[in-house]
Amino acid sequence: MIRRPNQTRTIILLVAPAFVVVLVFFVLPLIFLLSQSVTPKEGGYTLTGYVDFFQSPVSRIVYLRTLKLGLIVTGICVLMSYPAAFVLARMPARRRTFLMSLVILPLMTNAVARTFAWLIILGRRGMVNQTLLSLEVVEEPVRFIFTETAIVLGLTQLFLPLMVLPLVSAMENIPDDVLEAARSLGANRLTTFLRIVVPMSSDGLVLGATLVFTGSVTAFVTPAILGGARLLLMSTLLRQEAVIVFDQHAAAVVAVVMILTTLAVNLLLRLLRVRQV
Amino acid sequence: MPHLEIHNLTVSYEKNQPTLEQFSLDVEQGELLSLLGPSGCGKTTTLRSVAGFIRPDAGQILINDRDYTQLPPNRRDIGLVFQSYALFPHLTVFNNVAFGLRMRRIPKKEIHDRVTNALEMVGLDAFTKRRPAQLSGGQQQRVALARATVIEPQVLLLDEPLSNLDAKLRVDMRQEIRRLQQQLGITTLYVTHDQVEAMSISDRVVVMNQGKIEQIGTPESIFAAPETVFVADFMGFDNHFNAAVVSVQDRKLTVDWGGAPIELRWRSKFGSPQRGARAEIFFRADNASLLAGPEASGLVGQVILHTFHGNELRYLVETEIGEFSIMQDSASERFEPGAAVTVQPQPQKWIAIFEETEPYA
Amino acid sequence: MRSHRFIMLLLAVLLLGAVAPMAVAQDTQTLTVSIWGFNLDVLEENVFAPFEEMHNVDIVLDTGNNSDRLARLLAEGENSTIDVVHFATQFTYLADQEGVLQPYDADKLENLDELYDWAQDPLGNLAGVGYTVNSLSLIYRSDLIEDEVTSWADLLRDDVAGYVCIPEMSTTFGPATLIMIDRALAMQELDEGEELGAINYDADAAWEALPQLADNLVTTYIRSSALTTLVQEEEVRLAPYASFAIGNLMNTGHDLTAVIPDEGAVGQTNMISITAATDKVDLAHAYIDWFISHDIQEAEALDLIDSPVNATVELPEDICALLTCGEMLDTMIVLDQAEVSARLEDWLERWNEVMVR
Amino acid sequence: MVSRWMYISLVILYGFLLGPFVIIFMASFGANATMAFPPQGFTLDWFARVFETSQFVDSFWISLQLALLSTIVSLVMGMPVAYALVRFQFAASGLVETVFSAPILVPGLVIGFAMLNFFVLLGKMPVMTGLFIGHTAILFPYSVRVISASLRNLDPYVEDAAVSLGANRLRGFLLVVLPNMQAGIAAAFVLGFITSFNNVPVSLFLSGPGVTTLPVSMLSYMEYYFDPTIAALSTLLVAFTVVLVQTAERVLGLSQFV
Repeated sequence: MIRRPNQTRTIILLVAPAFVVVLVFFVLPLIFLLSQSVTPKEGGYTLTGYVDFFQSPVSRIVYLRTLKLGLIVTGICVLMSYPAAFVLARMPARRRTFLMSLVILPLMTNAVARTFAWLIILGRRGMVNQTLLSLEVVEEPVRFIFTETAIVLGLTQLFLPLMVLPLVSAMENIPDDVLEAARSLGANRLTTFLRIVVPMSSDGLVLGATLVFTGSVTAFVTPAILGGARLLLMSTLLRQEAVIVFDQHAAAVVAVVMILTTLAVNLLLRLLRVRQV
Repeated sequence: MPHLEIHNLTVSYEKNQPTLEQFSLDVEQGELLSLLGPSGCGKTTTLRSVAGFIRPDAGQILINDRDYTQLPPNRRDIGLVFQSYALFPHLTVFNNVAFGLRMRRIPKKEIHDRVTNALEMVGLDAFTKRRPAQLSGGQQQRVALARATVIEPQVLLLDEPLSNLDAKLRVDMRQEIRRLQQQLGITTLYVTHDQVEAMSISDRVVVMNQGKIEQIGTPESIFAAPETVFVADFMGFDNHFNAAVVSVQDRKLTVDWGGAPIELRWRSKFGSPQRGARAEIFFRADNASLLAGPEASGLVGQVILHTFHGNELRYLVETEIGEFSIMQDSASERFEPGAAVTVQPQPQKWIAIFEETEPYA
Repeated sequence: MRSHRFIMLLLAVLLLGAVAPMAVAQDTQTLTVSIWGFNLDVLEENVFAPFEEMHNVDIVLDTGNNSDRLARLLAEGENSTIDVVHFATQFTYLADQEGVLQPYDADKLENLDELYDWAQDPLGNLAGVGYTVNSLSLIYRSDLIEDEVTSWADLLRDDVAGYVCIPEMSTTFGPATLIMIDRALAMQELDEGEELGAINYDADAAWEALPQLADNLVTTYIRSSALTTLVQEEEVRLAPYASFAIGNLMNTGHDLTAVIPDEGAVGQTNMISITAATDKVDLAHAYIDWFISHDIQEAEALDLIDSPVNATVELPEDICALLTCGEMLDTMIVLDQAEVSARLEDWLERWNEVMVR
Repeated sequence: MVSRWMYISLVILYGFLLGPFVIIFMASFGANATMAFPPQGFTLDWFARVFETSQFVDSFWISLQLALLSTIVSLVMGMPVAYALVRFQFAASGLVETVFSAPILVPGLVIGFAMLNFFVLLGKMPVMTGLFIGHTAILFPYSVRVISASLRNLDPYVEDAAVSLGANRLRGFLLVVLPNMQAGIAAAFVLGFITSFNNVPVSLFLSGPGVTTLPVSMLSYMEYYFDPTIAALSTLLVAFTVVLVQTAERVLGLSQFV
């Protein structure tokens, strides 16, 4: 960064155009959304929308279910990514580059296509059921679609890369020397992993967890396809309020709760990161 | 008439915290002048003000008697060499050097000749088609030099040009820079924090501290006779102690320091010191010798440790007025830790500095 | 380095290719039609293409289910670009209540007189013209369900648990399904020889049974197509279905039996209306008139898409059997939209409370 | 340090990440119209169906136009912002950074919903315009972040060098900074393009009569039909993405920017 006096005008010229666009077409709509959430059809300003949201069994169940599934997905992602990320981080650069590009691939493919695969895998005549039937584990095909299991699986596949990427880049920064030092001081592999690798990569873990959790609790396509009309999450509830029940006030409340949840999680985990440093 | 004049320059990045305050400096035609000081002393700010990247709050910059102060940097005709070299990564060596000439709309043929010539001067005529990333640090430095000088600027500015090179290359390069500068006869402002570099390359050196000039002079005068505590510190006077003035003669004074009284040169910004004043006394490690056992002629002390430096041994000696670092020829008598010794001064090379406002008791 | 330049060039070419078509201005008039995204290829051939040619107009489609499209229409209000809308009666009623429709002018519809009386103005306030009729009854996998399905109450049976799918409350047939289950439960309570009374729009008994029904469900469906898919994928074995989906359901190749339950089928008219926002009133009328003309009604019926409401259309027996026509038109139960709509908001909430668990 | 069971975890991870793609790939060649597993027979009919389905072809072009246009506009407008953030210290830089990263923090569905309501408030706006504005706004975080990263890798003094050699600020930027940001710009472009091209939640609300993006039309197609056409289309899109991402990764090192 070069320090230069008298730069205010230049900065304003550079930033203003895009800033105005974001302000008018992004920030303003959100402010309008916020105002919608406190102005019911009957008029006036009130927070009853929020009170209703947390009192109504429907939205409460949906909200808690969304958080629950978000936690489960995050947990599974952590468990699946941690050892694998370690292997990736210790690999020769060329092989790692190739494997990392495969991790990115799902991120770059549209969610509809990715979720569609789970319908084929989990259907009554899908891969899982065919396998279970032929192994005679079950007699009748099991229903997976429109269950929480299906949503969790779909979301996990969707967001796994967002856990792997930060973990790998955090672990890349752990020097081999440190691990060797731990081993030389008498730690076995597992201890080294748990007491050296995990704490040293906690930044990546926290970042990954933030991304996965917020992604999971706000994803739309997966719950829409794998949850169906009945097994609602926050996002599908928002859509339902907005276009099926056309209650814009209630939909705005759901939307604001979603924003606040995302922000809260971001802040919370950011604090966690700061404290560790 | 000086070639480059800086008058009362004041620059502040933040309000009421000037980095430079009322800074004035003259540089003669063809002179190489170094700005020497620790980081944050304002030397780079001075340089960037001359280059035009910083518009000063007050003051003037004149080159050849022409006022440059309000001129934008691209119209100043000044060659600038950066610490990072700042070569254009996407251009070949040739195109890097040709850049300034192209900006000046020089005919193609002439560009070719001048660039080739400039690259020959720095010994890179065989590398014209390479890109910066394919060159070594020293080679990049030469390209930066060629690029800054090929435009035949009024003034050449170099900002810590050697700090990214290893020690050996640094010595070679500073000779090269000096040779080129003298060959072209170009007025040059050279910024560095390395006193050895500044000493070896400059016609004159300006030691700066906190936006102000501490001392201006030839390398020899600054090396031998620092005028302020800061300069003495910065110029590598390893040892330092306080002593009371016993008597003051015309150019010398006598101090009481624990050994036999010694006669020293002195410097003061506040007129002649009086008897009884406290003097700050500085000397270099090689400006004293060690004698075995206590002797009345010097200061009695005890060896704490010694370290080997090839031709020399460096002793750390504890005395009643502090610890001193003393350099001895390694061929001379060796003292082990714990040995009692006498520090024998070479007072003609020591210096007493008076800086506090009331040293004249 | 060279490859970067190549990519830049490629991007530039792509950009030009993408932007160029946008610059081409469009001269022809457009008519924006809001309709279900179902059977669009057949509609294109039978209805849209000839109409576009006749009137030198481009038909732009806004597709989605009833509630999706209604929501958008309500949100956009006066700014809507939609000229005509196809809705089920219930949604025409809701749209009309919100004032986003304009009454049609009977004088501009030459073919109006050919329609059955009940189709000419189903809501009685010129909010729209009925252009097809359909009905809700039950369909089931006769190869996998042993006991015959004969009643709406069979949706509650234990042997179909985990294989039932019913329409969402927010859809046309959501309330109808519940009302019919209520009717079936009432019938079970009847003494020998007693007659079933008028429709109970409160459907208390059905509401009481809803948690039990919910346990039987795979899921609920919003679109008939979703039901077709679920039947095809063997997720569903028993479901109420809308008559217009029969072709697709039969195409799944499974052993399906359609039954009109003892309590009867529910009839429902789909309507075309003109939006309040449109300024193409004449073109909109022409579109409606075209849709209810003898030829279109017949073509649509023969393709098993829409059951005709034009009385001049005469269909062969086998076609008629697959559609809502002939005798069925006299026996089907038609619900009072005012009664249904009055309860809808409350019902949606109660429905969600049961279904969300 | 790396033990065998860790390799097993790698295999599981990749199985989970890529398995679904294999399934889609297989399904898209299966001869029967249902999605029963394993698929029987072999046919290319479903691929033909993709190109015959006008809803896909039309929405593909719309998605392509939309992605190109909004990516380019967000790049052109985001670049000065990134430049200001990287090259200058200023009091409001925190605020600017927050505002420009906000579209990533706010759930896409909420953005779409809020924009729809807001645009309706503004009056009659063509659907494409609404989509274009929405997509441009959500791409800003990517373009600002990636270009900032690439600017940070460039010695800030090269601009001063150009200026000291006689170029004015703008020329210095065009001749020296821009050429050295090619890789970053291209990476930002690819990332922005893919983000816009795949976006569902914002497009879902902002799509309108006759103007639907490809992912949204896939979603609505799935609500009406359930046949391998979607699998075939997905296979095509995955192939398209693989080519794009692998090229970008090889040439630009995309993963460092994600």
